[in-house]
Amino acid sequence: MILQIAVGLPFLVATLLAGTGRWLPRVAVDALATLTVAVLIVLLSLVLASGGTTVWLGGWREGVGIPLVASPLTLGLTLTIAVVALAALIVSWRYFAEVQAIFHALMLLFTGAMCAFVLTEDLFDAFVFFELMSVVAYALTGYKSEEPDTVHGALNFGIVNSLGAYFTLSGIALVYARTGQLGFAAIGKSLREDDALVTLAFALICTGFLVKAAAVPFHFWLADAHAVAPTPVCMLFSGVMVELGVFGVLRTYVLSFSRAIPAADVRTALLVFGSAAALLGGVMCVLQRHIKRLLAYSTISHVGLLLVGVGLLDEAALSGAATYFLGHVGVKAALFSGAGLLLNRYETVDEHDLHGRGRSMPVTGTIFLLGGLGLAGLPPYGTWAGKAVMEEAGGVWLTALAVVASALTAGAVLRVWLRVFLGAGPSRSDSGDHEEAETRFKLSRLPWTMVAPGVVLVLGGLLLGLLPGHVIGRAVASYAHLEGPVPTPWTPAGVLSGLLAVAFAFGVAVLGLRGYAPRVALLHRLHSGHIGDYVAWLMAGVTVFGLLLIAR
Amino acid sequence: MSPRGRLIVFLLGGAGFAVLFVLGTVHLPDFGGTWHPYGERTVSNAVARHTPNVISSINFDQRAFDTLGEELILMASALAAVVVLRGVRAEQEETAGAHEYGPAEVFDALRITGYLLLPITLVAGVYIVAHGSLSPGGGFQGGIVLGSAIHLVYLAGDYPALARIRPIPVFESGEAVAAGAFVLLALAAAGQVTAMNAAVGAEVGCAVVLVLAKFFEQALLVRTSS
Amino acid sequence: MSHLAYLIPGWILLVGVYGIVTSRNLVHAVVCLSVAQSATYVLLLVIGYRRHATAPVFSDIKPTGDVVDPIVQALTLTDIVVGATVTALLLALTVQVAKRRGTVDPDRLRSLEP
Amino acid sequence: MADAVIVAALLLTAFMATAVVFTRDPACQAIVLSAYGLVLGILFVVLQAPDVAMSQVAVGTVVVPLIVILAIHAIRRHHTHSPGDES
Repeated sequence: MILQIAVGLPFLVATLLAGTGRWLPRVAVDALATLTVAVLIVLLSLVLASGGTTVWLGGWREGVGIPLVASPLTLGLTLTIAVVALAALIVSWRYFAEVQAIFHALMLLFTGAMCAFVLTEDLFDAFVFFELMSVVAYALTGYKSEEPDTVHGALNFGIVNSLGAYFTLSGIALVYARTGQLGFAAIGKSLREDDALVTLAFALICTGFLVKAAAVPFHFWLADAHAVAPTPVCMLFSGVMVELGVFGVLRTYVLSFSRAIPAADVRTALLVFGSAAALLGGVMCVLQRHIKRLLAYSTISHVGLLLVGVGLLDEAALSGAATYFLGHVGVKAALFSGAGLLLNRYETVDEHDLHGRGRSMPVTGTIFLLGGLGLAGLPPYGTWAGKAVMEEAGGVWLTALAVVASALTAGAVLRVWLRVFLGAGPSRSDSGDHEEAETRFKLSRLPWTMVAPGVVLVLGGLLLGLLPGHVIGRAVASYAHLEGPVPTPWTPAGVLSGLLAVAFAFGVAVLGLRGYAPRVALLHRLHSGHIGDYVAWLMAGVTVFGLLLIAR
Repeated sequence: MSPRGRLIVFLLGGAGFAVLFVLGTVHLPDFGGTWHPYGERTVSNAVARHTPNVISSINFDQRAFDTLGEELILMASALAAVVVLRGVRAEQEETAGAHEYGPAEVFDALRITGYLLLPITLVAGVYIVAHGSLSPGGGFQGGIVLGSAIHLVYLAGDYPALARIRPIPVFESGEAVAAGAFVLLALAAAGQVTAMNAAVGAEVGCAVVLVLAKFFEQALLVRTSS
Repeated sequence: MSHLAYLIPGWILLVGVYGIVTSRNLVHAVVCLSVAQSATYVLLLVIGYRRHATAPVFSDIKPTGDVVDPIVQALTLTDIVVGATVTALLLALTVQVAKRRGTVDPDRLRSLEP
Repeated sequence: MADAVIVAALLLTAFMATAVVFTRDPACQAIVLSAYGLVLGILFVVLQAPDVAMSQVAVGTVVVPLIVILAIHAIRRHHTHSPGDES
């Protein structure tokens, strides 16, 4: 029963806030929303402490009803979601000067939808909550609808992601036609042989998830949406929503298709799409000067790496990927909160406009420094621990890929830190393109509620690598039914590659300060903001993914 | 990209997709076949629970959690439309007084038709909601009829009257309350098909009114000022 | 005949996507997206069809004869709601794009990449 | 016999979907979309899905086309470019 209450609570309070919010004082709305997420965390922890459970909703048994499965892995994911949501809600207490209760209702719906998507073990039900999550995300992105870029970004986000979801639904229909089942496990039991239909269905189902995970070439929407969404919302987008796409792929394969499609085929396809995202995201990240956009591209790169780790389909790599995910959540959410502090103070997040102006903000500067080092993967960050384990499982090429991707993205963030908070490099402020601050009035001092969540999150990401890896490893193993010893990141090779990435990252940062930038006008032109381009690439991506699955 | 480049990328992708789709669907079971195991189980469950409309039994009982998500999507979209289109208030005040809403001159026949159709449509909507567990139809279909019916008043040329009978805060709250009731029913007492039909009917009706109201506001404001 | 039924939804999906790719107006693009979605309705219902069977509603027939698959119909109902609400939300965003940018032609919209 | 009706309905649906996409003027497109919604409703009746057909007709022929028309009206005023854009 606790599990049902946990799933229903955010939805129920969201409807309450939507219904009565306009008559409640702002303090009550904030308190109610924050309290709800705190209670959610407690409830989920209670379920975790009791060892997990499976609930058949409405009392309908296997083959008819919808199960909610609370395993250590799904509970860990939902707890992460709830913690980031809590941080985002605390940041928004003082962040928005004027915000309606609808914002809080949408945030709770978003949190609840993500949790329900993770917990449900029915394919169509997962699609419904995936759609709920997407619809709320479009609304949150377009929340400041008076800004031209905002509505444009939200529209691109909406069209591309909806189309991806329709591909997923077509795939679900095909699976249903073949197996007559909708439960993940039930499908897994009856899907045993590999033919063109199974491959097509798998490719279609994965499309929606890969669009959400921003694998290349489905990634175009992400930067458009992140650059314009309110910063507390970005914390949730980059921290957990995008990663749920990767989880969707993993779950679909492991629970439903692993007996039909050989792992080798799926591995090739996921590695190609993930590596492309890791590299392209890294290069685009270095090219940016709009800090939120820069962080958005770093998310594309890191989630690409996560997809590679998951795509190896090997237990060691999977537990590494889970650690990497947790480390990335802390670091990236903290960095976005830091960007929000800059936007609040100076009404811009343009790196050149902010040159040297961050000297008076030591805490924010620390968040950027610690965040940059976290993206690079300095021991003992969670990002480092996860990456080291994935590298050991993947071999030399993965080590090279991971070092390059982390050095590029971390280099860009460290460059921002050097330029904004230390005043390094020449000053060339020329854009004059001011954004409207998301906070209506400038606060004379930054309130602790806006600073503390970022600090706590980045420290959490930092200390994660010290946690014994077998906790996460066991959770993953029990989910994916994989066997094998749980590896440790503390190997000479792992520490060395972490330090190497940090060194390269500083190199990239210094080169960036001196004005070196890769000459890639073509890449700029590809990221055109034109919805036709995005959709054409999506279509091509579906085909390439399908062909990679067939190619032996 | 140039339109040409875009088209080439799409055509390559689309051609590949078409090939994959044809190759895949060849392996589907024959069209119109008799093998529908899940469907047959739900039919016998519905009969056992005395819900003659099997679809209602699935939507409100056996797979009620799907419908919960669906109702929340509906609520989220209606809220989102209110948020995204909210800018109009300030603009409206700037130029207040200059506007006259709605078609000023309407034929009497049309006006009478609008007023006559309204009660009939409302009754039909309620009927469709109430009989959702017995015959085709239900909360969703009836809710749309109810929500659209109110706009027949506009057909009668009476926009001020329309604006009066749909105060937005009331419908916003009504929609949220109905959605909340549905969440409670779905998680605590799935199978109350009639009650759930009513909740869905109320929510869908309110959501349709809200969304249409927002779009009407945008469109009519514009028409009279240009 | 048998497999023609399955090819129709594939065609509808492709045509819808083609419409978005070549669209010169965002309203047109959103409508094409809803066409692409309608492919999923058709696909689901075609999959659930059963020859010589009636609708899964027993108000005036005895619950003995064959009926078509009710599951896909329930899924399609959910799908229709999702589609309509997404279309409404995207159109609301399009109206705002027109307001803030003065155009709904994707070719004339400024790139978001600075 | 039933099969022939279904084939005809399916082909008509495919044709109407194509027509909606190739109607480039949004105002005309809303009308064609409404007709497409009706055709889908007929197809669903033929496929023995009366519940779905009712929803489709209510949503696809009335509500969505109405919203499209209202959106077009709202957009017209903000068109700063020549009206020939839409073709």
